[in-house]
Amino acid sequence: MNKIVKILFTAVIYFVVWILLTASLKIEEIFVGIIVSLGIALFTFENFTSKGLRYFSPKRLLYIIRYIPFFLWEVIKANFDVAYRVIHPKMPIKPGIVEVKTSLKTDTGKFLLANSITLTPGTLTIDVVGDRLFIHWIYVKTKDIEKATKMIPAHFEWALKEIE
Amino acid sequence: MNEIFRTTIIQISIWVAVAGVILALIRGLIGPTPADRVVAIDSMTTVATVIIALFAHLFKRFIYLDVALVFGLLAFITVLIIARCLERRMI
Amino acid sequence: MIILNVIRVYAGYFFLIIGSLFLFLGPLGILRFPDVYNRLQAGTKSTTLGAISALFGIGLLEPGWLGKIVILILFILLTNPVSSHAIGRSAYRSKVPLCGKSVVDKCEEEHIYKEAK
Amino acid sequence: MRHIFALIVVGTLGLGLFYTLSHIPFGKGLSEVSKYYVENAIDKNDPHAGATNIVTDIVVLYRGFDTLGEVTVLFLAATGLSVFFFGLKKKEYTCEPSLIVKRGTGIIFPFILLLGVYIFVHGHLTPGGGFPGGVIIATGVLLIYLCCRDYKAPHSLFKVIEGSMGTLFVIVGLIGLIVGGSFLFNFLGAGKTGELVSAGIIPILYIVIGLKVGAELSGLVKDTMEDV
Repeated sequence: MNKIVKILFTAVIYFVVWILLTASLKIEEIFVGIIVSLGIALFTFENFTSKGLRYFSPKRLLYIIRYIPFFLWEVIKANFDVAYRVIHPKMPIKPGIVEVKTSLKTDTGKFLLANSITLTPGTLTIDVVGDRLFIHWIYVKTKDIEKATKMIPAHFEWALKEIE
Repeated sequence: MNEIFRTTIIQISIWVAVAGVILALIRGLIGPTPADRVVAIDSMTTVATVIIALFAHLFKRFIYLDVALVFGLLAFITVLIIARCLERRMI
Repeated sequence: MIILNVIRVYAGYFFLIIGSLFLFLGPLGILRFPDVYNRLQAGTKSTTLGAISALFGIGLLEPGWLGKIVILILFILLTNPVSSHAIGRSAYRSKVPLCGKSVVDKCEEEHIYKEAK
Repeated sequence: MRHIFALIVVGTLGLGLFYTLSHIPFGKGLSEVSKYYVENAIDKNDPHAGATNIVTDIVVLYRGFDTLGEVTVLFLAATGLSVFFFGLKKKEYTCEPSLIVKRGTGIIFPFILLLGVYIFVHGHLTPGGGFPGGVIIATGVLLIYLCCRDYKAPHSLFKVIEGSMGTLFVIVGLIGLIVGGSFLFNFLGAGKTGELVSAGIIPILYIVIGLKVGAELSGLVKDTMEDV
């Protein structure tokens, strides 16, 4: 029973993507889409529901909706930062690799955190070892682990803690 | 008139993006380490994906977006494989 | 209604131009910065926002295409950081040095890298 | 010295390619065969038509027998490669793949499968087709192999899909032979161009080819990546 519900929820995700891909709502496209998404969901359903159906709780969706504008604003800030450093004739950079700690437990949480860090101002994830992240910083403000943890990952963890 | 304006804007965007590809190509040619060349390839392919989408809009062909999607996917896989090969050389 | 349409079209042009400018700036950064990691920073961030902005502009100009444009944007947003992380990690593991301006390298103290050296 | 030699070889090849291509009368008159194809593939009352571009019509309907040959060649190549790799000791991966790459691949893998299926189901409406769809599915399998060291692909499933799809292709061709008098005759008619259910047997053949090529290339990836 539980397995059937998981497969159905996964198939719904694939079906939405299928509709976006085909960009039409004709009856035969929808029919083929249902068959294909059910077929793929049959053997990849563990990917999205490894933690049960918690992924579809309304609280989590709310946090995702709140996180997206925040994240996009950070991406835009990051770009103006990089553009400033590229165009400036003297290139104000002071690069280095620092270490930070994360409190996220799951793989998906670490994945989202690392991607967010990579796309936001001046930071790039080089490696993940356990709960420690090695981050290349284009303008190092502090070499201390605790201070760096407060400056880089704590910026995102308020939302990712709920989303992971 | 409107049509000419549209094609001009898109052509300007395409030329600016092509200039970006050429800059990345220079880095790919002179890059001192293999990693530099892979970085150049990575950003070149992202820019090329957008250029295909721009051409789709210029010629008003919806199906060219499929080409952009498949190109982006294959470029992603290429970069991952080359990165993995560089990694294996470590020990 | 007509005014809304005009706004939509001109917003599309605006996003197209902004996006292509960022697509130009990313490779410029790749050319100017001194070592692999800094180049990776410029390459990833600028091309990602440039691609998103230009694709969104196309989506505004052709509202019927919005579905596939959204797929492309999500795809680029998901894959670009992953591939840049893979390149950065493999560059560090194949012992590409940091540039002379660098101030700190915590990775060096890590045991897995010590064993390798 | 090596660089200069390579430069000379590449330059000669490039010049030759440019010279040859610039002398092809591109888009000027058509030969007799091309004229026949163009006139008949555009005529929508003909049962030998129905796709949105001429190339798909020619590849599947007029030259479907060649496609059977191509699939056979691919099968032979895959079999030959697996024989070549049999009993060979592979190099071990010495370092663990990154957690981020692993998780990212895990998220994106089902969507790659979905894209592959989309490409070959819409083969008669878009520039895609059976072969590109199959290749995209195989790249998904390749990604999984890159990121999980101890992954074992369902090899027997690949073999079953490959064999049954090959048989299905021949059966569709034989039905055409019985109904219309020629191998791979389009016995379903052209239908309305641009719809998903149209163009007669082209979608069926493309689904069959896509699944077959996908399974075949996935098997090939398995042979090259897995320790024997």
